[in-house]
Amino acid sequence: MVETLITLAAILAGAAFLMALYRFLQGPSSADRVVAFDVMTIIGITGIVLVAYMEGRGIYLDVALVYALLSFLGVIAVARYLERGY
Amino acid sequence: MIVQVALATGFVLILIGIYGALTQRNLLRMIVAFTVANSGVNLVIVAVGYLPGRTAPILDATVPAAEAAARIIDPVPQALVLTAIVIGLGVTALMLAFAYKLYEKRRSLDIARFSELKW
Amino acid sequence: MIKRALALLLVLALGGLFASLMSAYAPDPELNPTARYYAEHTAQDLGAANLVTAIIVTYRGLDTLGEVTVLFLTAAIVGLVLAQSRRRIPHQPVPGGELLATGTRLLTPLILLLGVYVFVNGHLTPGGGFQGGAILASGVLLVLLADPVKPFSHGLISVIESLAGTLYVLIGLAGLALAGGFLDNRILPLGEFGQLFSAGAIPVIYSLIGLKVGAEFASMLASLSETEDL
Amino acid sequence: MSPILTGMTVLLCLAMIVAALAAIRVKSLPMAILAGGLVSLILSVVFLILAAPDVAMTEAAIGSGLTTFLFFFVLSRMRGGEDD
Repeated sequence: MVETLITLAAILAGAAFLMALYRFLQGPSSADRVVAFDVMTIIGITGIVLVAYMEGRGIYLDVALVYALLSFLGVIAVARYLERGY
Repeated sequence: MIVQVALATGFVLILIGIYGALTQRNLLRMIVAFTVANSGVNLVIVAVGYLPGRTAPILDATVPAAEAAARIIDPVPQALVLTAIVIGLGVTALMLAFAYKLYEKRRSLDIARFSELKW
Repeated sequence: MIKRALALLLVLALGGLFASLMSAYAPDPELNPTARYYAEHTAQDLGAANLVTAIIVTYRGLDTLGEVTVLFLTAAIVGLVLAQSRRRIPHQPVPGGELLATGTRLLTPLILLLGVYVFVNGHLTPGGGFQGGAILASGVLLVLLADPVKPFSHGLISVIESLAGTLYVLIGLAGLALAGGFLDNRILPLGEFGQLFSAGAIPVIYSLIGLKVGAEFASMLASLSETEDL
Repeated sequence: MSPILTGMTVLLCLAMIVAALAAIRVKSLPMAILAGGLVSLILSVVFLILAAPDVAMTEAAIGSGLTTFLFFFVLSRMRGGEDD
């Protein structure tokens, strides 16, 4: 049961990742690409948690913590650049 | 299988980075290409240290110290890459500072305008 | 055009080299002797659970000292190169919005706390001085993003940086005097394996490295952000 | 569980190559820098799959955050002249 759920989660995350990647490459405006970047960050956290579960190592979750707390900074950097903030 | 895929990707990243750094004309774009090549080198070194079916070199309840030698991967490439990434950020900062000074001098980032050392 | 063709030729030649390297590669079935030594001896010799930390701080401690020195030199050169620009157009950034200011006030202490957690637990969990230092610098960066005109205390940064560096070298010399050699971690008791206060001097040394790396990155960011518009 | 890991590796590696190509091909310079940040971001998940959590954490903290920032700091000082 759990195996099926994990497989399903991995497939869904992969599909979402591909869609976000398409938007990143195609996105007509800068805002589209920045939001696609942020979405891929969130899916990356999902990927880290999945890897931690499949390898059976709880300590991998520390990486997800760092990822989650720092990756939103990139989006703020681009947003501040676009509004001439620094 | 994972190792081969990662190794091939690392090599392709190095090639893309070198091609970009050689063909771009804008200094900042060359620096971006350098960081891509840097990432490729790091990926190759980590992939060489990976042994299939083993786990990370951190001992805890799931990997007791007694059976460590049979269950962990090589920690030395990881230590190397860890420091290489940090130094890579320092190198990038240095390159960006020089690009800023060059722009201040010439008002341009086009590499063709900097011809003093051309032969 | 000929330049592009030459670059393509070089890339193709390198690609052929890499392909021959790839085709001959097969992962080892066993650890090599060096890695086997580290795997078998780290737990009882040094008491560190994270072998990568043990290698960076103790087995290859001198390299790490050199690397931190390289980072210090980089920060100093960046500051030196950027310090001499004349003030032509004073840089006037748009201040950040209410949401960003409030969020920064809420999140900066949490980011700094995470950084300290990462480098204090470097011998038990993934992470350590370099990662923790980068996280501390990210916290500084968030403050810079939210309020770019806030005056930045270079004095505090350089005091932290020099103090951490001096203490690092002094602990290394204490290892020379009291234990087996330079940067030996057994000047403090090894403690119980897997606890926070264990692995001798490794947590202390890695915390100092974390403070030093964080201060160096922060000074790099500050000197880049204090440049003028061109 | 191994087929899922292998599939994830292949997907992430292909995405990384696509992002690297975008980083050297895309027209606007800020988007090229962002694509370079995307390479680092995906790379850190690949490092975790290769059982290197320390390296993955370093890459997540430095590659995706600080490097992108440094580029944008410099870029914001050169408005108007960056595209020649």
